[in-house]
Amino acid sequence: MSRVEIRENRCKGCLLCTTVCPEEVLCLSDRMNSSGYKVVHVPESLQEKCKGCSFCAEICPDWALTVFRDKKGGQAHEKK
Amino acid sequence: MSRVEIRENRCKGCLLCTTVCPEEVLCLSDRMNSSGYKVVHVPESLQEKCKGCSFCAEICPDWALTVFRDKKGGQAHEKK
Amino acid sequence: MYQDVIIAGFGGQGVMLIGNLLAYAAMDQGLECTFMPVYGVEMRGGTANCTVVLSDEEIGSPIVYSPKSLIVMNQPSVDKFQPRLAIGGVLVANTSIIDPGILEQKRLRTFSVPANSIADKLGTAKMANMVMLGAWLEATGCLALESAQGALDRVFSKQNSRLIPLNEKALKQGAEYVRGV
Amino acid sequence: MYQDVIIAGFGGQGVMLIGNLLAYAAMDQGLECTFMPVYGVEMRGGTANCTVVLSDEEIGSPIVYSPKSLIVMNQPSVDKFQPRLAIGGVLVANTSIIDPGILEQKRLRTFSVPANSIADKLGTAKMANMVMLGAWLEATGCLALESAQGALDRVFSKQNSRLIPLNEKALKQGAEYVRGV
Amino acid sequence: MKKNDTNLLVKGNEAIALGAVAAGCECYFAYPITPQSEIPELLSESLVEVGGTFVQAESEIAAANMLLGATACGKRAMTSSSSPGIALKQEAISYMAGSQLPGVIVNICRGGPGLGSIDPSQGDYYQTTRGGGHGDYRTLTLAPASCQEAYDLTIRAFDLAFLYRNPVVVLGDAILGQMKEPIKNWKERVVLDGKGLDWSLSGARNREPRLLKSLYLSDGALAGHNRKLQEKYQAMRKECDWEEYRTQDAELIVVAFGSMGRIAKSAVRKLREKNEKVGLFRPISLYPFPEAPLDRLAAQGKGFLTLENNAGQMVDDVRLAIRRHADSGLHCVLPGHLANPDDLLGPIEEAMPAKAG
Amino acid sequence: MKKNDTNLLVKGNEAIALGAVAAGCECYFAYPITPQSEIPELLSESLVEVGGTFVQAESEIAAANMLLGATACGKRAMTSSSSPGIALKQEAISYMAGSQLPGVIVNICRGGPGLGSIDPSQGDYYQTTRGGGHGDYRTLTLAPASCQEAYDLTIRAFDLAFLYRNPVVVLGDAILGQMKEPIKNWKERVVLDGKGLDWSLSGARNREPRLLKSLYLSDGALAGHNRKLQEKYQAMRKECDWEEYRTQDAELIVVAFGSMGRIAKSAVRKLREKNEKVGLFRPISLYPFPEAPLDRLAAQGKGFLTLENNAGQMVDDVRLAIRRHADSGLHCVLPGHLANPDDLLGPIEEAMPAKAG
Amino acid sequence: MTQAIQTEEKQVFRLPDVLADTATHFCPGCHHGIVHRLLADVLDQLGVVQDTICVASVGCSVFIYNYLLLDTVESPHGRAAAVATGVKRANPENVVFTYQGDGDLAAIGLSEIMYAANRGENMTVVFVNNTVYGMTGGQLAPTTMVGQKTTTSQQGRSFETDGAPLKMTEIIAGLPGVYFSARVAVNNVKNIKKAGKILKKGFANQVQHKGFSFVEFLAACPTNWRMTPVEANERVGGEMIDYFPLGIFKDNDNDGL
Amino acid sequence: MTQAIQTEEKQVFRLPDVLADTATHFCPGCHHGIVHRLLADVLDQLGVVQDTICVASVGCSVFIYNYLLLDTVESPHGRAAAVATGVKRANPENVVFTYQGDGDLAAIGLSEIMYAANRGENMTVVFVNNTVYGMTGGQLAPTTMVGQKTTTSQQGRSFETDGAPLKMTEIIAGLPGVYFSARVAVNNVKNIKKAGKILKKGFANQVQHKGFSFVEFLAACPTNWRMTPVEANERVGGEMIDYFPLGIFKDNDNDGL
Ligand SMILES: Cc1ncc(C[n+]2csc(CCOP(=O)(O)OP(=O)(O)O)c2C)c(N)n1
Ligand SMILES: Cc1ncc(C[n+]2csc(CCOP(=O)(O)OP(=O)(O)O)c2C)c(N)n1
Ligand code: SF4
Ligand code: SF4
Ligand code: SF4
Ligand code: SF4
Ligand code: SF4
Ligand code: SF4
Ligand SMILES: [Mg+2]
Ligand SMILES: [Mg+2]
Repeated sequence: MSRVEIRENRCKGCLLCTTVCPEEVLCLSDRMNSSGYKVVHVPESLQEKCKGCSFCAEICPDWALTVFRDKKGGQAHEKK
Repeated sequence: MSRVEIRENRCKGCLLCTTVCPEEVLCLSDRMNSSGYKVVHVPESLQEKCKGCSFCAEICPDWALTVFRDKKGGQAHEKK
Repeated sequence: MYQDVIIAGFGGQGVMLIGNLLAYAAMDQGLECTFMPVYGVEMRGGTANCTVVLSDEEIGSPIVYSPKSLIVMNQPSVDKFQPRLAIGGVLVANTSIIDPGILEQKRLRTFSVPANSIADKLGTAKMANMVMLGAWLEATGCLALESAQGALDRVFSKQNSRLIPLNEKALKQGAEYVRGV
Repeated sequence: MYQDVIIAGFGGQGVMLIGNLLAYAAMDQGLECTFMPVYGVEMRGGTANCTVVLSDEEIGSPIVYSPKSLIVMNQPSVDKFQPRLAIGGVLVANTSIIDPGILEQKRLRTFSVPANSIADKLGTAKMANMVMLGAWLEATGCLALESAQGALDRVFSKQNSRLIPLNEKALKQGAEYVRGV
Repeated sequence: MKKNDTNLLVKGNEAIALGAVAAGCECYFAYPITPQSEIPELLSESLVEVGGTFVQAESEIAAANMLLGATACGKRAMTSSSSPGIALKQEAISYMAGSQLPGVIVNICRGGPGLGSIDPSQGDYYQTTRGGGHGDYRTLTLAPASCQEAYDLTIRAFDLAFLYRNPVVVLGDAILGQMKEPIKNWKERVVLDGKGLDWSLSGARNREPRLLKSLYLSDGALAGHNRKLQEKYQAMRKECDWEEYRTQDAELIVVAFGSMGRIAKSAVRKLREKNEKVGLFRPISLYPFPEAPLDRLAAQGKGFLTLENNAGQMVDDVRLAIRRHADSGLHCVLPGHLANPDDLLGPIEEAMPAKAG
Repeated sequence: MKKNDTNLLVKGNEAIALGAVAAGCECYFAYPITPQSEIPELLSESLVEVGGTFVQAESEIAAANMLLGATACGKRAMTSSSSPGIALKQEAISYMAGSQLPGVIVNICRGGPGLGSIDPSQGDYYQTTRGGGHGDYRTLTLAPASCQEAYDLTIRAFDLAFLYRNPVVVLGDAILGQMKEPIKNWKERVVLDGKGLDWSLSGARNREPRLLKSLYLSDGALAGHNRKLQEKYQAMRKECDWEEYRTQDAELIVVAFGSMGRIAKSAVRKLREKNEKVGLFRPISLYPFPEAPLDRLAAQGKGFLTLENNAGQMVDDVRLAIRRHADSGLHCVLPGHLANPDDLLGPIEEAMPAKAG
Repeated sequence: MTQAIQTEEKQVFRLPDVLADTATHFCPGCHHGIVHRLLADVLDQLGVVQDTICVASVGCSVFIYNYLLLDTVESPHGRAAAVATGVKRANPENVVFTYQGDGDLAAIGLSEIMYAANRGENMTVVFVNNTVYGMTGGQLAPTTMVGQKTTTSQQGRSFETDGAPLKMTEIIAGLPGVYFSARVAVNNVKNIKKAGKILKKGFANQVQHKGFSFVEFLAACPTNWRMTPVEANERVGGEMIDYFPLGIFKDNDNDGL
Repeated sequence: MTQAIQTEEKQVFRLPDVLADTATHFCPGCHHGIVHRLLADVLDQLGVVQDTICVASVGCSVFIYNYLLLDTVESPHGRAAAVATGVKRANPENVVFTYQGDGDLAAIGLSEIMYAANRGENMTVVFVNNTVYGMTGGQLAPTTMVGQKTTTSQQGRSFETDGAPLKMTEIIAGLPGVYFSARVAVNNVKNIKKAGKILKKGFANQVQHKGFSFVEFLAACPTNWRMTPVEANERVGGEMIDYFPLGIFKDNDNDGL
């Protein structure tokens, strides 16, 4: 199982990550961060689906995402 | 018969005219003009040979030359 | 008559809009006025504030260090501007966002206005700024509410003119809230 | 000791060269000196002149309006500079080119030097400038002829050093011509 | 007149753009820079609407040289920028001065040196009044302190430029550029009669060719040209403009221009309430600098304090103007700190002759 | 030392180039312009011979910015030009001042404004001493009057630039640039020890990254930076340099700098021969301007006459310096007319206190 | 124990140390942030972080030194290529790059970039083309598309009066002194990966003393395009790439990557 | 009578009136003089002398107004194309041309010429490329040939440090806004006649409101090349044409003349 970690205080809610996630795991939350931006999150129901492909992190203009993968995680997309 | 008129006070003796004259009619004289330049001339012996083609005048950087042609002058090169 | 106010908040809170509106309202009443915007350094998400001066005489400085009144829409603005308010100055604070505990009550004439809640009830939180301005008009009494309402058409473009009635209402509710306090 | 000279002529007459040579000669004698070239506006064919000042004290102005002496190589230079010469000043004129009739003989110490003819006899008209400088050295007596001859290697490049003996001769003949007058 | 009957609430930048339109500006050349971008933004539309020309140039240098070209044709033309951009225009301004071309240049000054900041600043006073370019030339310089003045002085800038065939600078700062005030847009766009343009280029049809240049190579020619220019600068002295506020009985005269002038005015008011005998002298034309009226005040024995939003530049002109009778103190608000009246009270009080003496 | 034992007869321009080589100049960036072209022509060879870098830039602006880049690396670097070219460099000079970069800039001033002429001129005095660019910055300015001084002051310019981390201008004119005089090329090329460069860029290897900038956006930051710069300019005052000639018993002090200074010296000599009690004060550093010694002379009750080869610029500084005790007359030789001692005699005699008073 | 091994995590995406741990000043969805990260990554991969000097320019990227922890010098607007020439000639052993917007590089700085390129300065140029002057509020840029509305072209850019948007990568590629010139985009993952490789090449060339490398990034400026970040991102992939084709326009290695 | 008719002369070469009857300041054999005369001829032929505004530049041609009797404005060095933009936008009905050297146009003025061309300003540019800064005494120019010695490249231009000579006609031809771009020479009669035709076309385009026309003249500077006029003239026909090929590089009429 893989997962994406969102640094909420960095996220500006631009949603670019949502355009590249092959599993459509990310979406806008209702939460606002300290700078007043609505931030993205991974709804609990979708957390299983993350493949750890890092696409979201690659496109994030605010370096808000880091991605972790199970050492024996499935056939996820390779990073680079 | 054609002839070329040289305004000696304009000539700077660059000799460019001599490089284009098909009849090699022009050459450097011994005369110096008021600015201290040796000027070109047409030696008497060659005056007959001028065809009035105006090549010399076209290339003269100092606008020192004008060319005249007999109204019924021979098969001279046409100007332009 | 002389009045000045610093209006401060986050970038998107409509601080400049009510500053402009106030200046228009004053101008339409034949007053002299200046509107001086100061933007935060950052492009977005920074703080924004503006200073509006109203007077029946020619105005000197459009910049005021110790204003007679203050409209604050977020916490950092309280920290920055509250200490500068002159004694007895009017402080109108959006307590939907600001912790009322940090507001000085004794030195100042402080008005806590839950502007977001009031605006929410009108159906759109976006009008918290108008609620605040309405409250300020009532608190200072320096211009009639109607003058601000009447100037709304100068700050809204034609396409947005349908929003004017709601904004009128928000202004009014701000004023009423203060009157009720 | 103080001496100054304006050297003037057509562009190609080697006016700058003798100015330089004179400055070198002075420097080598341990004198202070300045060499100030002034080029005509036009690129070529214009007049050129330079001012050389020699002194055993620190030199103030390198520019002189009324010089103590003058070397003129062409007619326009006489017209321009002769009137400026101080009374009793030394005028050395190239009368191969200049009409001697226009030279002031009374007010000035005038030396008519047919420099081109003298140089021609040496085999090259190009050395008229050296003849003129030699004449001036003799006329003013402010520097020994040898000092100028000795400085020739500083103004000629290695490739042209074969020309030095002839130039020495030209300097000498200029001096001799003046002595003979 | 429809323009007359209502006030507009506009930024100083917009007032300048409106003033340019009213003055009959025909060509405007711009390169973006904060804090003056409203000028090109507004003129890109409104100048074109009235048949004028707007070109966004590739650089400030290009913009200044387009201005040079357009004024050579006798057109009312303008460029605007802010400090670093104005520095880049200096060579062209020197050429315009040398060629006697009537360009209008607006500088909405910002904090320097270098990239500095976009804060208000009066740091370009020297550059503007002494010619930051090369050679002996001067640009008439007008320094508005309000949006209405920004509008009015922009119109005046065009008139003066053509009257003297000389570049004119309108010098403001970020306060003036960004603040909004009511203005009366009182002037219909001027209709130009094409008179007095017998120096301008249009093709030499049935007349001698005309030449606009600053090169004077022949002996003494440049000196003669410079003499003519200097005489013109002398003639400009009559365009001196200034405001005096409660100077009559004042013991101390505060001298400040532009935004700083109006901030100082508030401080003077506050001090007058405390019965301090202080007045304000606000130069409106910075070049020519209003020396004579200052000298007159100095002769009356008053004290002087120059207030500037820079490290002290105009103070030179103040001291020179009053040097026969008095000297001036200096208080600087360095660029990067926003001046306000309260900060000025202390320095002014300290300078009051009673205390200072 | 082979260089010591003979004099060289060189143009002022060449002396500057030799001085730069002796000072250890590592990079030089040029764009051709009369009357300073001998500097790039000489350095294109001799700087490369000693392992330095020569780049002929595409423009003066590029040259100035290459200078900015090279000095950011802590290199001794220089650019040179003449008036219009220097006008174009003003923005970059303002950046160097703001970023505290020690560039050396040579201006062999020519007649202006505009294209003007290639005649000698002192018309860039204002531009140089007050910063023709934007914002409050100052460049140390040295004004040699002889070829030897051109050589020596060029060396000094590099030292001062690094001492204060500030741009330094060497200001000459066409007389200085084109005249030849004997000089002693006395200094072997300096060997730099790389010390005191803990601000310069070389890649952040095993240390914190370094940043060279002039942008200060956060509240009050630019004001703080400007305060620091102003303090530095105050500290520079101790670099004041000047020459006095027969001032002690003089009743009239003639003030003139650069070539005009030495032309004035000849005039003073001639007048001394006529027993006129006149002396010369020649500022060598134009910024900082030698105010204190002038003030001292003024306090002694002497009269003053400023002589300039422009329309009157330095006279402002003279008058400011002596304003507590005296005032200065002004005689200008306008650019385009070659100054000579004889032309100065009359004006000086007229200004003699006996006659003037 | 087995279980523990099964859940042991590996961080598969990490930010290089040269990238500062700080929030940016960029607007939401601004591509500058992506380009910054790619740059950090490339310098890290090549192991040249400690050798690098960054030549900053004036534009929305003016604070690059806050994000990339490198020795940095700030240039006057448009002059980065000249400043970098001075830096590189002074310190040939350093890796030197400029980071410039389209207003900076292609308008006021056109001459400087053309000349640095033509001289074949051994440096890398990172050119971020977002078709507007971002920092000053969205005026017409040299790369603004025909018809595009900006604050100074409110009727849209006109080919007749403003000319065609400049294709800098092609122009630069046309100069003999240039070693490498390419255009990339960061609007989707494929393009980002490609951009990373090309950028790396642009720096590797310099490390190998090969000469001048130029990499143009097509970038979104949602704020001044008055679009949402997602719309702006889509515009890059559509309209922009159509006019500004991606690819390598010059590569003296001639290996097409 | 018959005899009189036989000897009656016709002047077959005459100088147009717009050319001043004065000696020039040019050096012997300088091609500026030839280009000046061609220009005079073309303006005369097109009958636009009285409509024309000349935008002079700084270089050996700085005194063009002494020779071509036209309304003239002087530009700062390099800025002629910007000045001409101002002139043409102010007075669209005038025929406007710039006359610029290679230092002026291709070095300090590169940005201005590129932008005027790209905007497609309806003007004519006469560009005289003599591979040196003539007026200032023969320094390295943007067009100096590799190996050519100048006063600031005493070992000859180096491709490595100075880059390749710029081919302006080709660069200008590459910009979409340009209508016409061609290179000519005046080193012999054939080339002079061709140059005259092309220059005429460059002006006719403007009269017909077609847009930006650029004509580069290869020119000799005997003085700074340290050659005799005849040698310099030969260099143009040899070395120079080899590197800077003659021809029309862009012609939106597409009729190849
Ligand atoms: C000499 C000068 N002119 C103008 C400016 C104002 N200015 C700052 S950034 C900028 C342009 C920014 O556009 P771009 O280079 O495209 O960068 P972006 O912000 O779009 O990334 C301008 C014109 C300046 N700082 N200096
Ligand atoms: C700003 C500025 N920089 C430099 C100069 C000096 N300058 C005068 S003409 C010239 C270049 C001339 O070369 P080019 O344009 O090729 O014309 P040419 O003389 O060869 O015909 C230069 C650099 C100047 N006048 N102004
Ligand atoms: S790592 Fe891949 S699958 Fe997981 S959230 Fe990011 S883009 Fe989606
Ligand atoms: S891309 Fe980054 S900043 Fe944008 S929404 Fe996703 S996590 Fe937030
Ligand atoms: S081309 Fe003209 S200037 Fe040259 S030699 Fe012939 S006539 Fe004389
Ligand atoms: S007209 Fe022709 S033939 Fe006669 S001299 Fe001239 S070139 Fe020779
Ligand atoms: S204005 Fe545009 S380029 Fe600048 S930070 Fe915002 S989105 Fe990015
Ligand atoms: S220097 Fe060269 S370009 Fe200039 S006039 Fe002489 S030959 Fe012609
Ligand atoms: Mg951009
Ligand atoms: Mg040339």
